Amino acid sequence: MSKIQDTFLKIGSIDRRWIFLIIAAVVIVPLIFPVGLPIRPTDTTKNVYDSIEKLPAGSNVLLSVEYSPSTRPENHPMTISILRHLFKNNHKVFITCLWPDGQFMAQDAINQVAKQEFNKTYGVDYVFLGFRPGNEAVVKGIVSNLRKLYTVDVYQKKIDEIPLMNGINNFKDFDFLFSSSAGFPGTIEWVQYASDPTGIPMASGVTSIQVNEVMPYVQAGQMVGVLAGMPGAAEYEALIDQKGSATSGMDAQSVAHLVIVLFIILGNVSFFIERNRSKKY
Amino acid sequence: MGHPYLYEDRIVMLITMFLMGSTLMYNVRYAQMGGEFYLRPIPGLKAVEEAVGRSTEMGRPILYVPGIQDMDQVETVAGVIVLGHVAKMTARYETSLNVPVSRSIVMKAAREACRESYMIEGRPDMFNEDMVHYLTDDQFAYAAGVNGIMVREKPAACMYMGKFYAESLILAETGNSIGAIQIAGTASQAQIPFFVTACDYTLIGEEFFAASAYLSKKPELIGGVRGQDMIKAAVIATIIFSIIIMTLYDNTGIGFDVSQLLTIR
Amino acid sequence: MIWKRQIPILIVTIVGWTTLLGWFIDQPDIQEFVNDDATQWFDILASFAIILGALNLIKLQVQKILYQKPGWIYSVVAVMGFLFAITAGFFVKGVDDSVAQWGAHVTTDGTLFKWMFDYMFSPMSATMFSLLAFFVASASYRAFRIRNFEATLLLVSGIIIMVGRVPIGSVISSWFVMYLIVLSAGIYINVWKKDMNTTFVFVAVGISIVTIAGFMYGWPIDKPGIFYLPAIQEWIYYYPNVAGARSIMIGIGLGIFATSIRYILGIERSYIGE
Amino acid sequence: MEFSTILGAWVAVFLTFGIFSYLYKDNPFYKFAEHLFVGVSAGYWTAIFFWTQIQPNLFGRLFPAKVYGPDSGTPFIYNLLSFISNSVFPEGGIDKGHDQHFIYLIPLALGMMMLLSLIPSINWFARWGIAYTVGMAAGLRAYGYLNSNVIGQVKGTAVNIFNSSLPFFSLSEPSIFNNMIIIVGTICGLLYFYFSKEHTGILGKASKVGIYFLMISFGASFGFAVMGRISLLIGRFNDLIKFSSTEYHHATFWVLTAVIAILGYASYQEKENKSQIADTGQDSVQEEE
Repeated sequence: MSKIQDTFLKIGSIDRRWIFLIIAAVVIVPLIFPVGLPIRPTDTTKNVYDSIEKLPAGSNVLLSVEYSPSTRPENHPMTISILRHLFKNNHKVFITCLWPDGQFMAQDAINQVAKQEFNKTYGVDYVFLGFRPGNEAVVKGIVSNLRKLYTVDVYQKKIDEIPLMNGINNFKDFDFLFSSSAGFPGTIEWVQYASDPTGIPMASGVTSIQVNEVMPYVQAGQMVGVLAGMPGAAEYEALIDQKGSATSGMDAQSVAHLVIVLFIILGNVSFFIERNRSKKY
Repeated sequence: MGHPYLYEDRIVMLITMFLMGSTLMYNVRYAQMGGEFYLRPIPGLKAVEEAVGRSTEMGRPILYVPGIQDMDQVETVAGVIVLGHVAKMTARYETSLNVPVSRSIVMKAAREACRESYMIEGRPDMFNEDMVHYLTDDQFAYAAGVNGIMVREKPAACMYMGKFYAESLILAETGNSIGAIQIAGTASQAQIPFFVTACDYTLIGEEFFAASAYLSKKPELIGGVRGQDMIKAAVIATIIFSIIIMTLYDNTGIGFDVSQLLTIR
Repeated sequence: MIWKRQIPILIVTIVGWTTLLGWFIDQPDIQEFVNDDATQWFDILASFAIILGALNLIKLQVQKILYQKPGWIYSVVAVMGFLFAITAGFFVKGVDDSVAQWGAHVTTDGTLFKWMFDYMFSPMSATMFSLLAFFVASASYRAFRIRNFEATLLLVSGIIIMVGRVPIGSVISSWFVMYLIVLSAGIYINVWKKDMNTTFVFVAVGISIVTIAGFMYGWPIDKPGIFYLPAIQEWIYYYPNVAGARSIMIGIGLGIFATSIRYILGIERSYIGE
Repeated sequence: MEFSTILGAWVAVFLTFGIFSYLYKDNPFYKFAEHLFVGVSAGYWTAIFFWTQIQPNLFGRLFPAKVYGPDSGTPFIYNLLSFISNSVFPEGGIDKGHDQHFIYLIPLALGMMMLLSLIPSINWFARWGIAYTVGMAAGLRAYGYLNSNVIGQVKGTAVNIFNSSLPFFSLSEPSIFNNMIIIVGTICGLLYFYFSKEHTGILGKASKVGIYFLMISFGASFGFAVMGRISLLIGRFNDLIKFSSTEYHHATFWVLTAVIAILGYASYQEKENKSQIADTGQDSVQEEE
């Protein structure tokens, strides 16, 4: 018995570098040899899907891209899936960025979805307004007067010459807002300064870490729903029935979580043995 | 209508603000005139002085991180204020203080705060501008830099007070691996759990804003905390009251929808 | 003295009152200042200030090099990196004016600045960020110990979210969870009563009840819902979690409000050294 | 594939492993990457701030192209600036779609004061800028947070608890039980933050319940954090897998081998040295408690 206990104690005081190595291994192996676990959408994800599905065709949807390459694995699949869904239902998409690097991310998504997959026409089906500095001031600017903030689009084309921008003057001219966000400025600023004051419905795709922060807003009905991290993105991919990078990461994600839980259990076992022994002596 | 310069739909908010503001002011005045209040102890704040003492014994520096955001965040300002108090202690105990910052305006403000503290404690000779130094504006480059400082200088105590994002865990885990006493204070909701698990003491949300009152012991600040508590009681009362009204409104149909009142555009 | 103390306090008061009351005043000039100019001014100010910061960084690194302090060779790397970024930012664009004007070069493909962003800046950011995956594992390994009731709550809700959120959670049957609960309750009873017999009887009865119920209902994977991980995790993060998060939020909201009012009214002045 | 892309991939892979090597211990690769990162990012943000703020939003408002048409010409001061730096001040004014706003001389002045505060005798110049920042932050945040964090949340909590259309208990759907959980949790959580009264008696019990809710919330946050961080690691490994392909001349494979070989050799050497000289006890720092 005490031999087994000693082994557990040894595991309990293991050098953390071994943990690092095991984590690296369990993430990389399923990436190379995927299993394909089934994906079951949660309610918060379904709510986002349903509210976009409910929009009448040709609605004006504002898509705000506010993440950088560092959280691309989580946010980018959401942006792609949402764009696919919007274009499939023939909505008009307006894209803005609150983060400077968001512009690169949005450009990537547009190239992939709007240009290659759906062959949409720029200026008729979608507009890329781009980044403006000023954090929450940009949100407020869009709410009060979009045309003052954006005189030209990303490609330096005059807004007045873009047919889709006809009749779009401020935030109230949109029917829906989706913010793909990784922090400040992002979802919370959109809730505080845009959606709350105007009552335009919004949903958001956030990194896992932000879920807890935005959940009270969802619960209070200030947002219709939220896509939570990479699993949220995978669920959305399942809902629109187009698999992407989030789905392929889910195996690695599942295994890694299980391994961490295993670590926690082992840690607790050795903790108990230690505590019992110190009580005895 | 009659008030061309006023947003009428925000009038509820204006009244709320006025009421809350006057509650605060009332308590501040009351405290200034000598009224005494009880403040429950916050272990994390007691630990600040212990940590400074321990650093002195070990002859190692103290690392203070005032968050990674600029002075336009209230948390950062609060962090700089707490830094002022910590600097007073380091001046008293003659411990060296290291404050890497990630925003230049914060650098300026933190220097002013430290300089003043060292002056007040009568140790301007110990103050050195470069104890507050800039690394970079970038979140992760800053984290990498602070990491480097931690592993190489091995501070005896690390304090993180301000607005934090993902780098919080990098800092706290590295601090843990070098065996430093760690005290954190933040209102960044997503980061509180990491600080709670990896640091010795954590000031959670509102506790962090009350820190400067606790540390300075100035009556007007303590009065402010007391005022905040009164507002909190009012908030709880409002919650309960609105629940009762809502329940009556829905079930018996009395004609008053409180959720309308609480909706501010 | 007046320039150093009174004027700054006056600035805080005036700007603070304007931005605060600006929310209520329906006047175009004030609205424009509050909605747009106020933060723009700060951004411009911060942009000037960053030059100060950069100078401070370079000064300290150059001092290290000049006095050949330990690790000075790495300071050379830092200075070189800074100079490289400045060169790419202000002096060498790498493309013609027809591709990108100065100013647009920071976001245009093919410029030296964008190359630096793609292959130096963003991989390093992303890697620093992904270091967190390792740290979060070692932190949870060490921190999630069942020390007391609070720590147990932390651990249980953490594990349920971790497992229930990902696809593997939805293939774990609720019956498996029930067996697990019976077993852990058994461990608890053993610790509490210190009597093998009681524990054995409890576990045996528990397992038989679960098994009989399972046969009666035909082992559906997601029923009863209160033992199905995806359902429990959703409940946790929709209800108890929101309650906890909301109380912190309200606290933070009050804290920030009260602190801001203290600054505006000049009760707290130590941020400029008082 | 272009040479610059392949070179970029190699640089990226090298720096990635440089930072990953920190997980083993503080070592020259990490020190190199860390210092390079700090230096490059300081320069990067200086350039970004200049080209996205100072040039378009400040200079663009002081010297907008809208005002200086081809016939009216630009003022002397602009011509002088343009002579100094044609890239910042192009001919014919700065075209960023702004009107002329001379009020932006104020932030210019505050910014210049910030820079001048480098001179020790007038280092208090910075205080004005700091004061502006704090004042602005206080005014804007006080309203925003009060509205969304306090009033919005109070509104979210204020529901009809005895709603006859709701079931008493349901796990994931709204139910009376779930409403009660939120109300009790929120109120008890708030009481935990009550400072000016001793936490004994009913207040003590309520604040204890409040802590339980906070802990559940922290646990959930932690669970989500694990999820997010692992996702990012997956993304990073996906990139490394991409760079290990033939197109990039197997950059990942070679760099990884080289880093491991060098670090392994170094640690072998260190062990040799240690067995000869007495252990200084310097290395125990990385260990867990």
